[in-house]
Amino acid sequence: MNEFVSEEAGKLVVRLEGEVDLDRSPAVRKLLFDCVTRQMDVVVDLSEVQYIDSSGIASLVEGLQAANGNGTKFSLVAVSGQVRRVMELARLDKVFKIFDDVDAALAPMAPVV
Amino acid sequence: MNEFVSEEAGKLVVRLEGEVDLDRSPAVRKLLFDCVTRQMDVVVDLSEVQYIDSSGIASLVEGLQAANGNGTKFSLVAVSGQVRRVMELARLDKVFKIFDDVDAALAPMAPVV
Amino acid sequence: MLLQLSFPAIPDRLRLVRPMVRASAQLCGFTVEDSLDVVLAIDEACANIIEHAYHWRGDAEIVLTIFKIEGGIQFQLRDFAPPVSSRSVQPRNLDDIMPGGLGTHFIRSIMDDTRFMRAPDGEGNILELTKRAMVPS
Amino acid sequence: MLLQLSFPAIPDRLRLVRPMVRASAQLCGFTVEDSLDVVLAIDEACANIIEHAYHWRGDAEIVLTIFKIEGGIQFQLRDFAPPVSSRSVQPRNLDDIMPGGLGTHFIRSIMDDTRFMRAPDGEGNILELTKRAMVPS
Ligand SMILES: Nc1ncnc2c1ncn2[C@@H]1O[C@H](COP(=O)(O)OP(=O)(O)O)[C@@H](O)[C@H]1O
Ligand SMILES: Nc1ncnc2c1ncn2[C@@H]1O[C@H](COP(=O)(O)OP(=O)(O)O)[C@@H](O)[C@H]1O
Repeated sequence: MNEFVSEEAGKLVVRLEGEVDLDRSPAVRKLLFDCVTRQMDVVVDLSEVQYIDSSGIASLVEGLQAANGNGTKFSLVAVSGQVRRVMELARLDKVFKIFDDVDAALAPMAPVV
Repeated sequence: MNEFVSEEAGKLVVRLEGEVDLDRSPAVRKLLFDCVTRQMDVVVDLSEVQYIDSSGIASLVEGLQAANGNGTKFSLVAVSGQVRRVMELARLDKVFKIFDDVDAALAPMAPVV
Repeated sequence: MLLQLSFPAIPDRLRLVRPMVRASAQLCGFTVEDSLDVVLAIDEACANIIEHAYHWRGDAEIVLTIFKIEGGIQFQLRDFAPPVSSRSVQPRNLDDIMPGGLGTHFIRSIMDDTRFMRAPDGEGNILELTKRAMVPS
Repeated sequence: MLLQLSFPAIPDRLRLVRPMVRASAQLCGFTVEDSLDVVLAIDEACANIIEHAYHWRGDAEIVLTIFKIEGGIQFQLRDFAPPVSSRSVQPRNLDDIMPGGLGTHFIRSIMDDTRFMRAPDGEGNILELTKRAMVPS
Protein backbone atom coordinates (compact mmCIF):
# COMPACT_ATOMS: atom_id res chain seq x y z
CA MET A 1 0.00 0.00 0.00
CA ASN A 2 1.18 3.48 -0.76
CA GLU A 3 0.09 6.81 0.63
CA PHE A 4 0.56 10.25 -0.91
CA VAL A 5 0.00 13.57 0.79
CA SER A 6 -0.25 16.83 -1.14
CA GLU A 7 -1.34 20.34 -0.24
CA GLU A 8 -4.14 21.59 -2.49
CA ALA A 9 -6.24 24.75 -2.09
CA GLY A 10 -5.11 25.05 1.52
CA LYS A 11 -6.13 21.53 2.45
CA LEU A 12 -4.15 18.32 2.86
CA VAL A 13 -5.17 15.65 0.39
CA VAL A 14 -4.24 12.16 1.54
CA ARG A 15 -4.44 9.55 -1.19
CA LEU A 16 -4.56 5.96 0.04
CA GLU A 17 -4.04 2.97 -2.24
CA GLY A 18 -4.44 -0.78 -2.08
CA GLU A 19 -5.66 -2.68 0.95
CA VAL A 20 -6.11 -0.99 4.33
CA ASP A 21 -6.11 -3.94 6.70
CA LEU A 22 -4.71 -4.97 10.09
CA ASP A 23 -1.23 -4.87 8.58
CA ARG A 24 -1.44 -1.43 7.01
CA SER A 25 -3.88 0.49 9.19
CA PRO A 26 -1.32 1.45 11.88
CA ALA A 27 0.62 3.37 9.23
CA VAL A 28 -2.58 4.98 7.98
CA ARG A 29 -3.61 5.93 11.51
CA LYS A 30 -0.26 7.61 12.11
CA LEU A 31 -0.35 9.41 8.77
CA LEU A 32 -3.84 10.78 9.40
CA PHE A 33 -2.88 11.95 12.90
CA ASP A 34 0.19 13.70 11.52
CA CYS A 35 -1.95 15.47 8.93
CA VAL A 36 -4.64 16.58 11.36
CA THR A 37 -1.94 17.85 13.73
CA ARG A 38 -0.86 20.31 11.05
CA GLN A 39 -4.09 22.20 11.78
CA MET A 40 -5.32 21.97 8.21
CA ASP A 41 -8.47 20.44 6.80
CA VAL A 42 -7.85 16.88 5.61
CA VAL A 43 -9.38 15.21 2.54
CA VAL A 44 -8.86 11.44 2.33
CA ASP A 45 -9.08 10.11 -1.23
CA LEU A 46 -10.18 6.47 -1.10
CA SER A 47 -10.72 5.97 -4.84
CA GLU A 48 -7.74 3.61 -5.12
CA VAL A 49 -8.52 1.60 -2.01
CA GLN A 50 -9.64 -1.90 -3.00
CA TYR A 51 -10.21 -3.25 0.47
CA ILE A 52 -10.74 -1.91 3.96
CA ASP A 53 -11.47 -3.77 7.18
CA SER A 54 -12.57 -2.67 10.66
CA SER A 55 -9.06 -1.62 11.62
CA GLY A 56 -8.90 0.64 8.56
CA ILE A 57 -12.29 2.07 9.41
CA ALA A 58 -11.07 2.65 12.97
CA SER A 59 -8.14 4.69 11.61
CA LEU A 60 -10.56 6.90 9.72
CA VAL A 61 -12.77 7.33 12.79
CA GLU A 62 -9.72 8.31 14.85
CA GLY A 63 -8.73 10.83 12.20
CA LEU A 64 -12.21 12.33 12.27
CA GLN A 65 -12.21 12.53 16.06
CA ALA A 66 -8.79 14.17 16.11
CA ALA A 67 -10.03 16.73 13.57
CA ASN A 68 -13.16 17.37 15.64
CA GLY A 69 -10.84 17.79 18.61
CA ASN A 70 -8.77 20.54 17.04
CA GLY A 71 -11.46 22.25 15.01
CA THR A 72 -10.42 21.22 11.50
CA LYS A 73 -12.48 19.45 8.84
CA PHE A 74 -12.01 15.83 7.85
CA SER A 75 -13.70 14.45 4.76
CA LEU A 76 -13.61 11.39 2.55
CA VAL A 77 -13.64 11.19 -1.24
CA ALA A 78 -14.75 8.52 -3.71
CA VAL A 79 -16.03 5.95 -1.30
CA SER A 80 -17.28 3.16 -3.53
CA GLY A 81 -17.51 -0.58 -3.82
CA GLN A 82 -16.17 -2.60 -0.95
CA VAL A 83 -15.27 0.52 1.09
CA ARG A 84 -18.81 1.89 0.88
CA ARG A 85 -20.23 -1.49 1.82
CA VAL A 86 -18.05 -1.64 4.95
CA MET A 87 -19.00 1.93 5.91
CA GLU A 88 -22.66 0.98 5.62
CA LEU A 89 -22.19 -2.17 7.69
CA ALA A 90 -20.53 0.03 10.33
CA ARG A 91 -23.32 2.61 9.95
CA LEU A 92 -20.68 5.26 9.46
CA ASP A 93 -21.72 6.34 5.98
CA LYS A 94 -23.71 9.16 7.56
CA VAL A 95 -21.04 10.09 10.09
CA PHE A 96 -18.37 11.09 7.58
CA LYS A 97 -18.57 13.92 5.08
CA ILE A 98 -18.23 12.07 1.80
CA PHE A 99 -17.58 13.76 -1.56
CA ASP A 100 -17.65 12.22 -5.01
CA ASP A 101 -14.26 13.55 -6.04
CA VAL A 102 -11.34 15.60 -4.76
CA ASP A 103 -12.47 18.75 -6.61
CA ALA A 104 -15.82 18.73 -4.81
CA ALA A 105 -14.06 18.29 -1.48
CA LEU A 106 -11.70 21.19 -2.24
CA ALA A 107 -14.36 23.60 -3.54
CA PRO A 108 -14.59 26.65 -1.21
CA MET A 109 -18.38 26.37 -1.17
CA ALA A 110 -18.30 22.70 -0.23
CA PRO A 111 -21.45 22.37 1.85
CA VAL A 112 -20.99 21.31 5.44
CA VAL A 113 -23.30 18.30 5.61
CA MET B 1 -16.11 -20.30 -17.14
CA ASN B 2 -18.62 -19.78 -19.92
CA GLU B 3 -18.40 -20.47 -23.62
CA PHE B 4 -20.52 -18.97 -26.37
CA VAL B 5 -20.69 -20.10 -29.98
CA SER B 6 -22.25 -18.01 -32.73
CA GLU B 7 -22.28 -18.20 -36.51
CA GLU B 8 -20.98 -15.02 -38.11
CA ALA B 9 -20.11 -14.42 -41.78
CA GLY B 10 -20.08 -18.15 -42.40
CA LYS B 11 -17.63 -18.90 -39.59
CA LEU B 12 -18.11 -20.21 -36.09
CA VAL B 13 -17.02 -17.72 -33.46
CA VAL B 14 -16.24 -19.38 -30.12
CA ARG B 15 -15.96 -16.96 -27.24
CA LEU B 16 -14.20 -18.29 -24.16
CA GLU B 17 -14.31 -16.58 -20.79
CA GLY B 18 -12.56 -16.83 -17.44
CA GLU B 19 -9.86 -19.36 -16.62
CA VAL B 20 -9.01 -22.22 -18.98
CA ASP B 21 -7.22 -24.62 -16.68
CA LEU B 22 -7.01 -28.34 -15.92
CA ASP B 23 -10.58 -28.20 -14.65
CA ARG B 24 -12.11 -26.42 -17.62
CA SER B 25 -9.97 -27.43 -20.57
CA PRO B 26 -11.72 -30.79 -21.20
CA ALA B 27 -14.95 -28.88 -21.88
CA VAL B 28 -13.10 -26.45 -24.14
CA ARG B 29 -11.42 -29.29 -26.03
CA LYS B 30 -14.78 -30.96 -26.65
CA LEU B 31 -16.40 -27.71 -27.73
CA LEU B 32 -13.61 -26.93 -30.21
CA PHE B 33 -13.78 -30.45 -31.66
CA ASP B 34 -17.54 -30.15 -32.08
CA CYS B 35 -17.10 -26.85 -33.89
CA VAL B 36 -14.36 -28.06 -36.22
CA THR B 37 -16.45 -31.15 -37.01
CA ARG B 38 -19.14 -28.88 -38.47
CA GLN B 39 -16.72 -28.26 -41.37
CA MET B 40 -16.70 -24.51 -40.85
CA ASP B 41 -13.81 -22.16 -40.15
CA VAL B 42 -13.47 -21.54 -36.42
CA VAL B 43 -12.49 -18.25 -34.75
CA VAL B 44 -11.67 -18.50 -31.03
CA ASP B 45 -12.12 -15.19 -29.19
CA LEU B 46 -9.81 -15.16 -26.16
CA SER B 47 -10.33 -11.54 -25.16
CA GLU B 48 -12.20 -12.51 -21.98
CA VAL B 49 -9.81 -15.27 -20.93
CA GLN B 50 -7.88 -14.17 -17.84
CA TYR B 51 -5.81 -17.30 -17.43
CA ILE B 52 -4.72 -20.26 -19.49
CA ASP B 53 -2.40 -23.13 -18.60
CA SER B 54 -0.73 -25.90 -20.63
CA SER B 55 -3.91 -27.98 -20.69
CA GLY B 56 -5.81 -25.02 -22.17
CA ILE B 57 -3.06 -24.49 -24.73
CA ALA B 58 -3.24 -28.21 -25.56
CA SER B 59 -6.98 -27.85 -26.29
CA LEU B 60 -6.23 -25.06 -28.74
CA VAL B 61 -3.48 -27.11 -30.42
CA GLU B 62 -5.86 -30.04 -30.76
CA GLY B 63 -8.47 -27.75 -32.30
CA LEU B 64 -5.92 -26.46 -34.79
CA GLN B 65 -4.80 -29.98 -35.69
CA ALA B 66 -8.38 -31.14 -36.17
CA ALA B 67 -8.99 -28.16 -38.47
CA ASN B 68 -5.82 -28.91 -40.42
CA GLY B 69 -7.07 -32.47 -40.68
CA ASN B 70 -10.38 -31.56 -42.26
CA GLY B 71 -9.23 -28.59 -44.32
CA THR B 72 -10.90 -25.77 -42.37
CA LYS B 73 -9.30 -22.69 -40.86
CA PHE B 74 -8.73 -22.18 -37.15
CA SER B 75 -7.71 -18.80 -35.81
CA LEU B 76 -7.39 -16.98 -32.49
CA VAL B 77 -8.50 -13.46 -31.61
CA ALA B 78 -7.36 -10.95 -29.01
CA VAL B 79 -4.54 -12.91 -27.45
CA SER B 80 -3.14 -10.59 -24.81
CA GLY B 81 -1.67 -10.48 -21.35
CA GLN B 82 -1.23 -13.79 -19.61
CA VAL B 83 -2.50 -15.78 -22.62
CA ARG B 84 0.06 -14.22 -24.97
CA ARG B 85 2.80 -14.84 -22.44
CA VAL B 86 1.92 -18.53 -22.21
CA MET B 87 1.78 -18.83 -26.03
CA GLU B 88 5.24 -17.31 -26.21
CA LEU B 89 6.61 -19.64 -23.53
CA ALA B 90 5.18 -22.53 -25.57
CA ARG B 91 6.60 -20.99 -28.78
CA LEU B 92 3.17 -21.30 -30.33
CA ASP B 93 2.60 -17.60 -30.97
CA LYS B 94 3.85 -18.16 -34.53
CA VAL B 95 1.96 -21.40 -35.04
CA PHE B 96 -1.53 -19.97 -34.67
CA LYS B 97 -3.14 -17.37 -36.90
CA ILE B 98 -3.82 -14.57 -34.44
CA PHE B 99 -6.05 -11.56 -35.18
CA ASP B 100 -6.53 -8.42 -33.11
CA ASP B 101 -10.32 -8.59 -33.10
CA VAL B 102 -13.20 -10.69 -34.35
CA ASP B 103 -13.91 -8.36 -37.29
CA ALA B 104 -10.42 -8.82 -38.64
CA ALA B 105 -10.74 -12.58 -38.33
CA LEU B 106 -14.09 -12.54 -40.16
CA ALA B 107 -13.00 -10.19 -42.97
CA PRO B 108 -13.16 -12.03 -46.31
CA MET B 109 -9.69 -10.78 -47.24
CA ALA B 110 -8.19 -11.89 -43.96
CA PRO B 111 -4.62 -12.68 -44.98
CA VAL B 112 -3.46 -16.24 -44.49
CA VAL B 113 -0.36 -15.72 -42.37
CA MET C 1 -13.38 -30.07 2.35
CA LEU C 2 -12.30 -27.45 -0.14
CA LEU C 3 -8.92 -26.88 1.46
CA GLN C 4 -7.03 -26.19 4.63
CA LEU C 5 -4.63 -23.39 5.24
CA SER C 6 -2.27 -22.85 8.13
CA PHE C 7 -0.28 -19.72 8.67
CA PRO C 8 1.55 -17.79 11.38
CA ALA C 9 -0.59 -15.21 13.23
CA ILE C 10 1.05 -12.24 11.49
CA PRO C 11 -0.97 -9.40 9.95
CA ASP C 12 0.70 -9.47 6.52
CA ARG C 13 -0.52 -13.03 5.94
CA LEU C 14 -4.12 -11.83 5.75
CA ARG C 15 -3.35 -10.39 2.33
CA LEU C 16 -2.66 -13.96 1.15
CA VAL C 17 -5.70 -15.47 2.82
CA ARG C 18 -8.27 -13.04 1.41
CA PRO C 19 -7.99 -13.88 -2.30
CA MET C 20 -8.31 -17.58 -1.52
CA VAL C 21 -11.40 -17.02 0.63
CA ARG C 22 -12.90 -14.96 -2.16
CA ALA C 23 -12.26 -17.65 -4.77
CA SER C 24 -13.69 -20.27 -2.39
CA ALA C 25 -16.90 -18.30 -1.89
CA GLN C 26 -17.29 -17.88 -5.63
CA LEU C 27 -16.68 -21.61 -6.13
CA CYS C 28 -19.52 -22.22 -3.65
CA GLY C 29 -21.89 -20.14 -5.77
CA PHE C 30 -21.82 -16.77 -4.04
CA THR C 31 -22.02 -13.56 -6.07
CA VAL C 32 -19.01 -11.27 -6.23
CA GLU C 33 -20.62 -8.92 -3.66
CA ASP C 34 -21.44 -11.69 -1.24
CA SER C 35 -17.99 -13.16 -1.71
CA LEU C 36 -16.43 -9.83 -0.74
CA ASP C 37 -18.61 -9.83 2.39
CA VAL C 38 -17.43 -13.33 3.24
CA VAL C 39 -13.83 -12.18 2.79
CA LEU C 40 -14.42 -9.36 5.27
CA ALA C 41 -15.94 -11.70 7.85
CA ILE C 42 -13.08 -14.21 7.69
CA ASP C 43 -10.48 -11.45 7.67
CA GLU C 44 -12.00 -9.94 10.82
CA ALA C 45 -12.12 -13.29 12.55
CA CYS C 46 -8.43 -13.89 11.75
CA ALA C 47 -7.56 -10.36 12.91
CA ASN C 48 -9.34 -11.02 16.21
CA ILE C 49 -7.28 -14.15 16.77
CA ILE C 50 -4.06 -12.24 16.08
CA GLU C 51 -5.07 -9.39 18.41
CA HIS C 52 -7.14 -10.93 21.16
CA ALA C 53 -6.36 -14.64 21.29
CA TYR C 54 -2.61 -14.47 20.62
CA HIS C 55 -1.94 -10.83 21.66
CA TRP C 56 0.29 -10.33 18.61
CA ARG C 57 2.48 -13.35 19.38
CA GLY C 58 3.54 -13.92 15.76
CA ASP C 59 4.97 -17.39 16.35
CA ALA C 60 1.47 -18.75 16.97
CA GLU C 61 -0.51 -20.59 14.31
CA ILE C 62 -3.94 -20.17 12.74
CA VAL C 63 -5.60 -23.00 10.83
CA LEU C 64 -8.43 -22.18 8.45
CA THR C 65 -10.45 -25.03 6.97
CA ILE C 66 -12.98 -24.30 4.25
CA PHE C 67 -15.93 -26.55 3.44
CA LYS C 68 -18.40 -26.40 0.60
CA ILE C 69 -21.77 -27.24 2.13
CA GLU C 70 -25.22 -27.68 0.62
CA GLY C 71 -26.11 -24.21 -0.67
CA GLY C 72 -23.28 -22.40 1.05
CA ILE C 73 -19.87 -22.32 2.64
CA GLN C 74 -18.49 -23.10 6.08
CA PHE C 75 -15.24 -22.03 7.70
CA GLN C 76 -13.53 -23.44 10.76
CA LEU C 77 -10.95 -21.13 12.19
CA ARG C 78 -8.74 -22.73 14.80
CA ASP C 79 -6.32 -21.17 17.24
CA PHE C 80 -4.15 -22.74 19.96
CA ALA C 81 -4.78 -20.04 22.55
CA PRO C 82 -6.34 -20.38 26.02
CA PRO C 83 -10.11 -20.91 26.10
CA VAL C 84 -12.21 -17.93 24.99
CA SER C 85 -15.64 -17.47 26.47
CA SER C 86 -18.05 -16.55 23.72
CA ARG C 87 -19.67 -14.10 26.14
CA SER C 88 -16.50 -12.00 26.12
CA VAL C 89 -16.69 -11.67 22.34
CA GLN C 90 -19.24 -8.97 21.81
CA PRO C 91 -19.72 -6.16 19.29
CA ARG C 92 -19.99 -2.67 20.70
CA ASN C 93 -23.12 -0.54 20.48
CA LEU C 94 -22.97 0.97 17.00
CA ASP C 95 -24.58 4.19 18.21
CA ASP C 96 -21.35 5.10 19.94
CA ILE C 97 -19.10 6.53 17.27
CA MET C 98 -15.73 5.20 18.30
CA PRO C 99 -12.94 3.29 16.71
CA GLY C 100 -12.90 -0.45 17.40
CA GLY C 101 -15.49 -3.02 18.28
CA LEU C 102 -16.69 -3.42 14.70
CA GLY C 103 -15.14 -6.76 13.77
CA THR C 104 -17.59 -9.03 15.55
CA HIS C 105 -20.46 -6.87 14.31
CA PHE C 106 -19.30 -7.40 10.70
CA ILE C 107 -18.91 -11.13 11.24
CA ARG C 108 -22.43 -11.50 12.68
CA SER C 109 -24.00 -9.26 10.04
CA ILE C 110 -22.46 -11.22 7.20
CA MET C 111 -22.49 -14.84 8.33
CA ASP C 112 -25.64 -16.84 9.07
CA ASP C 113 -24.13 -18.86 11.92
CA THR C 114 -21.30 -18.13 14.32
CA ARG C 115 -20.32 -20.83 16.75
CA PHE C 116 -17.47 -20.94 19.28
CA MET C 117 -16.22 -24.38 20.27
CA ARG C 118 -13.35 -25.86 22.27
CA ALA C 119 -11.04 -27.85 20.04
CA PRO C 120 -11.94 -31.52 20.61
CA ASP C 121 -8.29 -32.62 20.44
CA GLY C 122 -6.73 -30.51 23.17
CA GLU C 123 -5.95 -26.85 23.49
CA GLY C 124 -7.37 -24.15 21.33
CA ASN C 125 -10.63 -22.67 20.12
CA ILE C 126 -12.61 -23.28 16.96
CA LEU C 127 -14.79 -20.58 15.49
CA GLU C 128 -17.24 -22.05 13.00
CA LEU C 129 -18.71 -19.57 10.54
CA THR C 130 -21.40 -20.56 8.05
CA LYS C 131 -23.09 -18.68 5.25
CA ARG C 132 -25.78 -19.88 2.90
CA ALA C 133 -26.33 -18.34 -0.51
CA MET C 134 -29.48 -16.27 -0.89
CA VAL C 135 -31.89 -18.37 -2.93
CA PRO C 136 -33.37 -16.12 -5.64
CA SER C 137 -37.13 -16.05 -5.02
CA MET D 1 7.18 -19.81 6.19
CA LEU D 2 4.52 -17.71 4.56
CA LEU D 3 1.85 -20.35 4.78
CA GLN D 4 0.94 -23.94 4.12
CA LEU D 5 -1.98 -25.19 2.15
CA SER D 6 -3.36 -28.67 1.85
CA PHE D 7 -6.06 -29.68 -0.56
CA PRO D 8 -7.52 -32.70 -2.30
CA ALA D 9 -5.99 -33.46 -5.71
CA ILE D 10 -9.04 -32.23 -7.63
CA PRO D 11 -8.75 -29.87 -10.61
CA ASP D 12 -11.28 -27.29 -9.37
CA ARG D 13 -9.11 -26.56 -6.34
CA LEU D 14 -6.42 -25.00 -8.52
CA ARG D 15 -8.69 -22.00 -8.98
CA LEU D 16 -8.38 -21.41 -5.22
CA VAL D 17 -4.64 -21.98 -5.08
CA ARG D 18 -3.70 -19.57 -7.88
CA PRO D 19 -4.81 -16.28 -6.29
CA MET D 20 -2.95 -17.16 -3.11
CA VAL D 21 0.23 -18.00 -5.01
CA ARG D 22 -0.06 -14.73 -6.86
CA ALA D 23 -0.47 -12.72 -3.65
CA SER D 24 2.47 -14.59 -2.11
CA ALA D 25 4.74 -13.76 -5.05
CA GLN D 26 3.75 -10.11 -4.84
CA LEU D 27 4.40 -10.14 -1.09
CA CYS D 28 7.90 -11.45 -1.87
CA GLY D 29 8.55 -8.49 -4.14
CA PHE D 30 7.85 -9.88 -7.60
CA THR D 31 6.23 -7.70 -10.25
CA VAL D 32 2.71 -8.46 -11.42
CA GLU D 33 4.08 -10.11 -14.60
CA ASP D 34 6.57 -12.28 -12.74
CA SER D 35 3.90 -13.18 -10.19
CA LEU D 36 1.64 -14.41 -12.99
CA ASP D 37 4.54 -16.53 -14.28
CA VAL D 38 5.01 -18.00 -10.82
CA VAL D 39 1.29 -18.79 -10.67
CA LEU D 40 1.59 -20.69 -13.96
CA ALA D 41 4.59 -22.71 -12.74
CA ILE D 42 2.92 -23.76 -9.49
CA ASP D 43 -0.37 -24.49 -11.24
CA GLU D 44 1.41 -26.76 -13.73
CA ALA D 45 3.26 -28.55 -10.97
CA CYS D 46 -0.03 -29.19 -9.11
CA ALA D 47 -1.69 -30.32 -12.34
CA ASN D 48 1.15 -32.80 -12.92
CA ILE D 49 0.64 -34.28 -9.47
CA ILE D 50 -3.10 -34.67 -10.12
CA GLU D 51 -2.50 -36.27 -13.51
CA HIS D 52 0.73 -38.19 -13.27
CA ALA D 53 1.41 -38.86 -9.58
CA TYR D 54 -2.15 -39.57 -8.46
CA HIS D 55 -3.72 -40.51 -11.83
CA TRP D 56 -6.84 -38.46 -11.02
CA ARG D 57 -7.43 -40.17 -7.65
CA GLY D 58 -9.29 -37.21 -6.12
CA ASP D 59 -9.11 -38.53 -2.55
CA ALA D 60 -5.36 -37.94 -2.49
CA GLU D 61 -3.78 -34.90 -0.89
CA ILE D 62 -1.42 -32.17 -2.05
CA VAL D 63 0.47 -30.00 0.43
CA LEU D 64 1.91 -26.72 -0.77
CA THR D 65 4.26 -24.82 1.54
CA ILE D 66 5.37 -21.33 0.58
CA PHE D 67 8.51 -19.67 1.91
CA LYS D 68 9.74 -16.12 1.55
CA ILE D 69 13.49 -16.39 0.99
CA GLU D 70 16.20 -13.77 0.62
CA GLY D 71 15.33 -12.01 -2.64
CA GLY D 72 12.73 -14.50 -3.77
CA ILE D 73 10.20 -17.21 -3.10
CA GLN D 74 10.35 -20.94 -2.59
CA PHE D 75 7.62 -23.54 -2.89
CA GLN D 76 7.58 -27.11 -1.63
CA LEU D 77 4.93 -29.21 -3.24
CA ARG D 78 4.38 -32.55 -1.58
CA ASP D 79 2.45 -35.57 -2.71
CA PHE D 80 1.95 -38.98 -1.10
CA ALA D 81 2.35 -40.98 -4.30
CA PRO D 82 4.91 -43.68 -5.15
CA PRO D 83 8.43 -42.42 -5.84
CA VAL D 84 8.88 -40.44 -9.05
CA SER D 85 12.19 -40.54 -10.84
CA SER D 86 13.13 -37.05 -11.92
CA ARG D 87 14.42 -38.54 -15.18
CA SER D 88 10.87 -39.51 -16.13
CA VAL D 89 9.75 -35.90 -15.77
CA GLN D 90 10.85 -34.30 -19.00
CA PRO D 91 9.50 -31.60 -21.26
CA ARG D 92 8.91 -32.56 -24.87
CA ASN D 93 10.83 -31.11 -27.79
CA LEU D 94 9.09 -27.80 -28.48
CA ASP D 95 9.71 -28.14 -32.21
CA ASP D 96 7.07 -30.84 -32.37
CA ILE D 97 3.76 -29.06 -32.50
CA MET D 98 1.61 -31.32 -30.41
CA PRO D 99 -0.65 -30.96 -27.45
CA GLY D 100 0.84 -31.89 -24.10
CA GLY D 101 4.34 -31.93 -22.69
CA LEU D 102 4.41 -28.21 -21.99
CA GLY D 103 3.95 -28.15 -18.22
CA THR D 104 7.48 -29.08 -17.22
CA HIS D 105 8.84 -26.73 -19.88
CA PHE D 106 6.88 -23.85 -18.35
CA ILE D 107 8.05 -24.75 -14.85
CA ARG D 108 11.73 -24.84 -15.88
CA SER D 109 11.49 -21.67 -17.95
CA ILE D 110 9.94 -19.71 -15.10
CA MET D 111 11.61 -21.01 -11.94
CA ASP D 112 15.33 -20.71 -11.22
CA ASP D 113 15.61 -24.05 -9.41
CA THR D 114 13.62 -27.24 -9.67
CA ARG D 115 14.49 -30.07 -7.31
CA PHE D 116 12.81 -33.44 -6.81
CA MET D 117 13.24 -35.07 -3.40
CA ARG D 118 11.87 -38.06 -1.52
CA ALA D 119 9.87 -36.95 1.49
CA PRO D 120 12.14 -37.41 4.51
CA ASP D 121 9.27 -38.63 6.71
CA GLY D 122 7.99 -41.58 4.73
CA GLU D 123 6.09 -41.90 1.50
CA GLY D 124 5.72 -39.20 -1.07
CA ASN D 125 7.67 -36.80 -3.22
CA ILE D 126 8.66 -33.21 -2.67
CA LEU D 127 9.14 -30.86 -5.59
CA GLU D 128 11.03 -27.76 -4.50
CA LEU D 129 10.68 -24.76 -6.80
CA THR D 130 12.62 -21.56 -6.23
CA LYS D 131 12.55 -18.21 -7.99
CA ARG D 132 14.61 -15.13 -7.25
CA ALA D 133 13.49 -11.66 -8.21
CA MET D 134 15.40 -10.03 -11.04
CA VAL D 135 17.66 -7.44 -9.45
CA PRO D 136 17.32 -4.21 -11.45
CA SER D 137 20.82 -3.41 -12.70
N1 LIG E 1 -10.71 -14.63 18.98
C1 LIG E 1 -10.93 -13.92 20.11
N2 LIG E 1 -10.37 -14.30 21.28
C2 LIG E 1 -10.57 -13.61 22.40
N3 LIG E 1 -11.33 -12.49 22.49
C3 LIG E 1 -11.91 -12.04 21.37
C4 LIG E 1 -11.75 -12.72 20.12
N4 LIG E 1 -12.44 -12.05 19.18
C5 LIG E 1 -13.01 -11.00 19.80
N5 LIG E 1 -12.71 -10.97 21.12
C6 LIG E 1 -13.20 -9.97 22.12
O1 LIG E 1 -14.35 -9.32 21.57
C7 LIG E 1 -14.15 -7.89 21.51
C8 LIG E 1 -14.83 -7.30 20.29
O2 LIG E 1 -14.14 -7.68 19.11
P1 LIG E 1 -14.30 -6.81 17.78
O3 LIG E 1 -15.75 -6.53 17.58
O4 LIG E 1 -13.63 -7.53 16.69
O5 LIG E 1 -13.60 -5.42 18.06
P2 LIG E 1 -12.08 -5.03 18.36
O6 LIG E 1 -11.25 -6.16 17.86
O7 LIG E 1 -11.89 -3.76 17.60
O8 LIG E 1 -12.03 -4.84 19.85
C9 LIG E 1 -12.65 -7.71 21.52
O9 LIG E 1 -12.28 -6.46 22.01
C10 LIG E 1 -12.18 -8.89 22.39
O10 LIG E 1 -12.30 -8.54 23.75
N1 LIG F 1 4.50 -35.13 -10.52
C1 LIG F 1 4.79 -36.06 -11.46
N2 LIG F 1 4.80 -37.37 -11.15
C2 LIG F 1 5.10 -38.29 -12.07
N3 LIG F 1 5.38 -38.01 -13.36
C3 LIG F 1 5.39 -36.73 -13.75
C4 LIG F 1 5.08 -35.68 -12.83
N4 LIG F 1 5.16 -34.52 -13.50
C5 LIG F 1 5.47 -34.81 -14.78
N5 LIG F 1 5.62 -36.15 -14.95
C6 LIG F 1 6.01 -36.83 -16.21
O1 LIG F 1 6.61 -35.86 -17.10
C7 LIG F 1 5.91 -35.77 -18.33
C8 LIG F 1 5.92 -34.36 -18.89
O2 LIG F 1 5.07 -33.53 -18.09
P1 LIG F 1 4.48 -32.18 -18.68
O3 LIG F 1 5.58 -31.44 -19.37
O4 LIG F 1 3.80 -31.44 -17.59
O5 LIG F 1 3.46 -32.58 -19.83
P2 LIG F 1 2.07 -33.38 -19.77
O6 LIG F 1 1.57 -33.29 -18.37
O7 LIG F 1 1.21 -32.66 -20.74
O8 LIG F 1 2.41 -34.78 -20.19
C9 LIG F 1 4.53 -36.31 -18.04
O9 LIG F 1 3.89 -36.82 -19.18
C10 LIG F 1 4.82 -37.38 -16.98
O10 LIG F 1 5.23 -38.58 -17.58
